[in-house]
Amino acid sequence: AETSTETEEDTGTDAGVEVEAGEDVIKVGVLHSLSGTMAMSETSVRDAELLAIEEINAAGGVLGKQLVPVIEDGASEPPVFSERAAKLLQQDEVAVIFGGWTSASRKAMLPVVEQNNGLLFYPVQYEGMEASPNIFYAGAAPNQQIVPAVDWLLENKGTDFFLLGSDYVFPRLANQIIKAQLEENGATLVDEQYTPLGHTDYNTIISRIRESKPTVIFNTLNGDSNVAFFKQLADAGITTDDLTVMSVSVAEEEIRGIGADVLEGHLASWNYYQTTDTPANAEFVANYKEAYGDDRVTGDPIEAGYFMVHLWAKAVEAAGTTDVDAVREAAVGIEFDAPGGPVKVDGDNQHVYKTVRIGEIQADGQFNEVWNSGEAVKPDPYLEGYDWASGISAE
Amino acid sequence: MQTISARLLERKWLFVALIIILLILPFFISDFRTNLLGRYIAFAILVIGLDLLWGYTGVLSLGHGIFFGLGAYIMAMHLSMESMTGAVPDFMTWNGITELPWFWAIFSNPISAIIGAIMVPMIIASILSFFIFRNRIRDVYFTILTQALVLVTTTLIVSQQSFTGGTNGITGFSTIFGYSLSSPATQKGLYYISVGSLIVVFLICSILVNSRFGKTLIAIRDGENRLRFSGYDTSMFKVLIFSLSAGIAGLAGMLFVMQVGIISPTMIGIIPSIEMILWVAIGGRGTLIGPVIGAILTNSAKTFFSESYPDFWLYFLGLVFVIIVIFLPGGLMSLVDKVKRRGGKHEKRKEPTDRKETSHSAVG
Amino acid sequence: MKNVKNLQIEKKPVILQSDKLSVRFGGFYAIKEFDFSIPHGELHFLIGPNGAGKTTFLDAVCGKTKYSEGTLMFNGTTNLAKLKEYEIVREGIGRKFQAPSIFPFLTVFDNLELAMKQDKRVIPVLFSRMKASDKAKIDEMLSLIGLKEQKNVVAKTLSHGQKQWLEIGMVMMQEPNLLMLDEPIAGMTEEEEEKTGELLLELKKRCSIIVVEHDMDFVRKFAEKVTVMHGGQLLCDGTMEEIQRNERVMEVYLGKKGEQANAKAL
Amino acid sequence: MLKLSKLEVAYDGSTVIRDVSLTVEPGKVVCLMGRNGVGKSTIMKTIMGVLQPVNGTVSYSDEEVTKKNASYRARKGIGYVPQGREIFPQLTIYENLLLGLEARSNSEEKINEKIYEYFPVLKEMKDRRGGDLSGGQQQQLAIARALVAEPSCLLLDEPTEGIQPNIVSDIQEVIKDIKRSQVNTSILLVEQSFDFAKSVADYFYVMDKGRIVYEGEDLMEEKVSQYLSV
Amino acid sequence: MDGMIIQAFNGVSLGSILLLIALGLAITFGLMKVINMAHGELIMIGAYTTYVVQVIFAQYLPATMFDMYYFLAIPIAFVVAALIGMLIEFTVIRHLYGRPLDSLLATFGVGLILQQTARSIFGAPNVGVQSPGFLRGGLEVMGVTLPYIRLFIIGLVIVSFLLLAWFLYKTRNGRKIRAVMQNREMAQCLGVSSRKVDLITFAIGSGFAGIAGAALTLIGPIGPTIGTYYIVDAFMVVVVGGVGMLIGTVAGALGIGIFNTVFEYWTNASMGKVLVFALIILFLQWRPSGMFSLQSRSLD
Ligand SMILES: Nc1ncnc2c1ncn2[C@@H]1O[C@H](COP(=O)(O)OP(=O)(O)OP(=O)(O)O)[C@@H](O)[C@H]1O
Ligand SMILES: Nc1ncnc2c1ncn2[C@@H]1O[C@H](COP(=O)(O)OP(=O)(O)OP(=O)(O)O)[C@@H](O)[C@H]1O
Ligand SMILES: NC(N)=O
Ligand SMILES: [Mg+2]
Ligand SMILES: [Mg+2]
Repeated sequence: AETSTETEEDTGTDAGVEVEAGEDVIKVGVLHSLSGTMAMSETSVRDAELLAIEEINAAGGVLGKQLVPVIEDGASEPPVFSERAAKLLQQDEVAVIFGGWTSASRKAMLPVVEQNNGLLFYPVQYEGMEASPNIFYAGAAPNQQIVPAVDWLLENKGTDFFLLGSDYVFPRLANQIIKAQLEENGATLVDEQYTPLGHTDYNTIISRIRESKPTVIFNTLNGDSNVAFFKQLADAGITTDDLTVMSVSVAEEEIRGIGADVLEGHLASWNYYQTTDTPANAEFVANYKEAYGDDRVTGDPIEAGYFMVHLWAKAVEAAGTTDVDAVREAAVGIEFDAPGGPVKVDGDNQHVYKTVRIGEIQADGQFNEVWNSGEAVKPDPYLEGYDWASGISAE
Repeated sequence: MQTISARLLERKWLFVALIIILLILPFFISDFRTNLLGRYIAFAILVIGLDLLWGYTGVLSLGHGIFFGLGAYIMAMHLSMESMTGAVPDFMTWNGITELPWFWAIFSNPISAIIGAIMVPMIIASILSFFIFRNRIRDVYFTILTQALVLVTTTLIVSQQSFTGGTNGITGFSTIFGYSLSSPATQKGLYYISVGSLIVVFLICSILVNSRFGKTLIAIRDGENRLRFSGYDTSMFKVLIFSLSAGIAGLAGMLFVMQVGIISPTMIGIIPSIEMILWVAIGGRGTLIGPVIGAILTNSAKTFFSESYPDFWLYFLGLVFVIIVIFLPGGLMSLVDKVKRRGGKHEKRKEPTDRKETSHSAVG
Repeated sequence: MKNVKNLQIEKKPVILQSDKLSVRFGGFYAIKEFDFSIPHGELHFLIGPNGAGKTTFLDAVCGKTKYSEGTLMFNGTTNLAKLKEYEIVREGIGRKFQAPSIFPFLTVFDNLELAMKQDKRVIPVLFSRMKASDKAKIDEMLSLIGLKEQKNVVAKTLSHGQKQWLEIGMVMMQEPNLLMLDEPIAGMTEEEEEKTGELLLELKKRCSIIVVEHDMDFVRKFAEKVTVMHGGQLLCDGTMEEIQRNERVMEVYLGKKGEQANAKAL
Repeated sequence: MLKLSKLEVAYDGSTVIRDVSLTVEPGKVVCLMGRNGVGKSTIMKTIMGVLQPVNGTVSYSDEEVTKKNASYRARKGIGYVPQGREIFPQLTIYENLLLGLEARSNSEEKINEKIYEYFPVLKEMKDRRGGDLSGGQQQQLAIARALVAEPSCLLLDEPTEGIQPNIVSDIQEVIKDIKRSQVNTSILLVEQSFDFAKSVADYFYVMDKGRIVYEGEDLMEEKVSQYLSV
Repeated sequence: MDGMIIQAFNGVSLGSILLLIALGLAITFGLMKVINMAHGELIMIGAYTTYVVQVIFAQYLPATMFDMYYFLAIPIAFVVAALIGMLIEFTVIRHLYGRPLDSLLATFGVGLILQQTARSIFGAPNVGVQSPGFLRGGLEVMGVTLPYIRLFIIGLVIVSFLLLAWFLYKTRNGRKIRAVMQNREMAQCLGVSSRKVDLITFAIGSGFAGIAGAALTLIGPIGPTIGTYYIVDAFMVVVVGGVGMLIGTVAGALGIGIFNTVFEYWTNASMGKVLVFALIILFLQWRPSGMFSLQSRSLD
């Protein structure tokens, strides 16, 4: 027996959107960590998703209906993500969930969306090795971020790699890929180090860096540790003259928390930067700043959060219904002119074609793009297109 | 003269009332809510053990997340073996492990998983606590140490991800002992199993605390050294009660994972471990029933606030903790006692919570 | 038999024997080469100035303080150095502390129940039940220590003196062979002292007793044998009459009370 | 000097002191006697301000202090030697004594030599921590700590408990000495020893079950046996 | 040889940071017996204060003066954290003296509130603080570079420690503080206003947390949850050193810092942490109440 009052309460208080009960709205779930350690990254993504929802509503909604976001807090805890996903699907009966950041949160939601035949759009680059029929992956697969970055580094920066990551799934798996790739290319792995999540003392790591003298550090540290690492690296007097750090989890938002002064000259690999020069982006950045303040910055996961809402909306329009199976089918091949360049949903694995971009950090905290893939790269979460990776994806 | 309402506030009647409510509630709320309630019941089981340890024996553990986690992980390992398609779970494949490690294999049998989920925490707790208590590490030293233990354990779990699933935890189960996890009937069944476990654990612990053994626990809390000079080897009592509470935590973890479908390190870390203690405090330590109510109410409130006010719920939660601890040191149960006293019964009762927790007892 | 200097040995076997016992805190010797022995069934008073080491000696016997040198033998054969506190209690040594120490949140009855002689290992306690004979024993003790009315009162609400009584009761419930009381009558009225003294004489039939006390009237009245400690060492021992005549004892401990009183009376 | 009127004190709702009125005249030594648990210490604590009475008033040098806290009363000149000593265990003897000076208005940190004359052991062990002292040494320290502030009213709760006989007589001397040399200092003494009480006190109160049952300048044997026997 | 110097320096450097984060706790927890779970959030307050001071300098003062912000930030961080500490004492802690474990729970709640407040004011993402220019670079000693920032923190912690030790053990107010913490009631009976002393003591402890926060901006992240990174370490330092002993806190911090560095170097960061904790447990087996134990014979 469903209690209707409860449902109304849930939606009514969320995000300040007044709901007129009835058939002419579509409820969508927005599930990110608003508290706990992941809040610092995820709140901005939520903001971008809400922005997209507003835009769609302003343009007349989806199928003529307004979208009503139901916002939930995943509290940086995977079981909470799983609980709230179940709540959104069972209780609020949302048409789709936009949410998650860490792989742990995605893995927690995965069985829930599968069992309830729901839809999840996930906005963050991740380690691959997954393709659930109920999830659309708007972030980069490894071949859209890591692999091209390593190729570029080998060509431009040197062959002595130091792999540094936080001790969890994404860095471990990313580094396996990198190691295979290095071996394939005859490059050298000088050291591989992991630090616990939230680690803040990098003295010892820096000593190791000094000893092993890499030309490249491939950095898969998680948010907060990046701050400590880069500050301490700079204090130790190690500059871009000595080596280059390539990061895959440092975007504009993180740069502000680290301080551009210590990052200048280091690199990152993403599919989007605030400085990416497309007409869609100029508008997106302007709208985002207008909505949330001039001092805010955009970044890759923010952009992914933004465009994936639009992708879903287009898929619903194409399907003519919010029914999950119909939307899933209709989504294949859907394209959208995202701020980071055109994106397209892949039919094989429900990931997204994206342009790969390598950027150098500037003194103002923005990126200067030094390379891009030209066209959108096909996602390959299992790295099936790379022989050298066969040992990793082997079942 | 004792009025009916006063009688209802007796602890045992309170418990009976609670159980009746828990038994019939699923007929009135959605499956989703029932499932949530089932999780809270798992927590309620856990806090009974914590209350034995803290409320009665005065040993504050901020490390029960570990034992909860052990039970949960063992059951999760079993469920994930039940559901896996290949020879090993996915995450092992990525880490280049092709054969099930022995400590996984032994839990592939459901019976051994259930026994393991309870016994492994007990055994580990008894070994650990034997060394800690034997050397008279106590009070805040013990408490801080347990907190550090949590940190180490989660760090270990995360860093040994090829065996443990790392930060992702273990998830993705489809069946449980052959029943489909997504079926509402299975979920209801698990709910009632949880209620049943709550009853059994509660009764056993009630009998325990009302026996001479229970008095010994209180004596340890209030004057451990004095008790030693009365001929008791208090450290062994503490080892026993610590292990028992760890076993209960393991059981709770097992029930939790069956209903939630995931266990990951964040669930057993420092903050969840502290929250468990808060449930005890909010309900009223040293009363058994209080913590049970505290766990269910606090978690319901937490869910309610965080669903309704995702941006503000931490303020609520923080304030509730502060206010309860300051103004209601005996927890919700002291409120019940107050009402009861007004209800006509002027019995003088002990309130263990207003005692001063001086670190030096008279003979220390 | 052991080669012991003590003369009492001829009459009764020794229950506690200390041999060149020393207890040290840092560089400070609270007890230094202290020889002491007490035979079965004796009521023995241990006196001496504040800081002489009396409490420390009791601490050493009951295992609270580790001693650095010397030996402590119980019943002639048991070396107390090797035992933990609770094992020492199980051997039959009971101790009342100088400041009353009881379980404040248990009732008076429960306090006595826990102290009662019984199997105190974990598992037996887990399955033990209250027997009618236990109850009777506790009730008897309650009337003996005058706390019958407070039977179900939480112990922390007792007054200082009542706590003292309760603790004496608790130690007696252990049915020890050697009872050690540290200033048992402190804070008691004279009548109460009297009663305590009679209690001691009664208990003496069951066990040996060491009493530390500063109240000389009390000592005079009840002591069989008195040992005087000073600076952690044995000053002298003997009957109260002998002690009272000892110059050193008068100087460091008793004071020249009589003369002073006379002087002031002028 | 000190005046209690119609005092009623309770612990957690259970009354232990009922309708107690008591006066201590300046320069007098007043002795409060009674069996264990009749409420002597409770009265002392209420005078000091550690406990708040339910009813009644406490006045001190013509000022009503019922609502004032303990530190106010201490600074007004009430000194307190509690039963159970209450030494600061981690502070040295010397520091314990210096703390006694806090109640005084002038901030000079100097211990009157006389204190050391009364209790020589405190000088010997000046730097030992209070908690390491023997019971009797602590009791001496507690008395000394109260004396250093030169209080005008001294509350002594069983000051001789646990003290060796010759020092007991010294304390007796100290009290007499105070009576002689500080004629305005009054003392309220709780004491079990009949002889001791008789030798120093000018006035007696005897309590039973939370009430004053006898008062007078002399303590008659029959009264004693009536109220003080078990 | 170089390796040795670097290792030793890294150990001392980590130890100095641990000491800095634990110094305030040595007061609020060590002396006052308040298990202050909001200590990490007080550190956070110090860090955000530094950030605000920096922003103000950047906006309103000429660029040449920018580097001076840091000198002002440290005392301001102390004062702001101390004031908030006072507020916490006044509203929460004062109800909880003598109930250490309750204080743990209540301050945990306070921590949540402070975290959420910071999130509301400064946003969830980290904010950046630029280290002052004169702390850039390092000192060359025998072929190794010792970063000025690390040297500065070591200096800061030495000064903080000496000030605190002098205040607590050599001044009259320090004596009052210690007396009140040991026996509140009796101190009051001697004319010490324990309310005032409690308030001030907690404020001082909080203020030192603020200083730690200011220092941490030089080397770590500044966000609403940074307190959680440091809180367990801070408690471990105090406990290993011995609760209530300031000197113990120093020993605990250096010990943990050095062993952590060595173990991390031998193995890796995760295992290093595990090994340090294993060592701590072993150590407490041997000394159950820390390196410098306060355990005196209790009153009997
Ligand atoms: N832990 C300790 N550290 C330093 N000195 C100590 C310690 N324990 C006891 N002492 C010292 O040892 C001496 C003996 O103390 P003890 O308590 O045995 O005396 P006592 O004979 O019981 O005195 P009293 O009659 O006053 O109770 C005292 O001088 C005391 O200060
Ligand atoms: N903290 C407390 N809580 C409740 N009741 C108490 C408390 N302290 C004392 N009482 C009760 O108050 C009564 C008076 O106690 P008080 O300590 O004043 O007695 P007393 O006359 O000083 O006795 P004694 O000679 O033994 O020291 C006692 O009956 C005791 O049970
Ligand atoms: N998916 C990530 N970056 O954890
Ligand atoms: Mg003694
Ligand atoms: Mg008294």
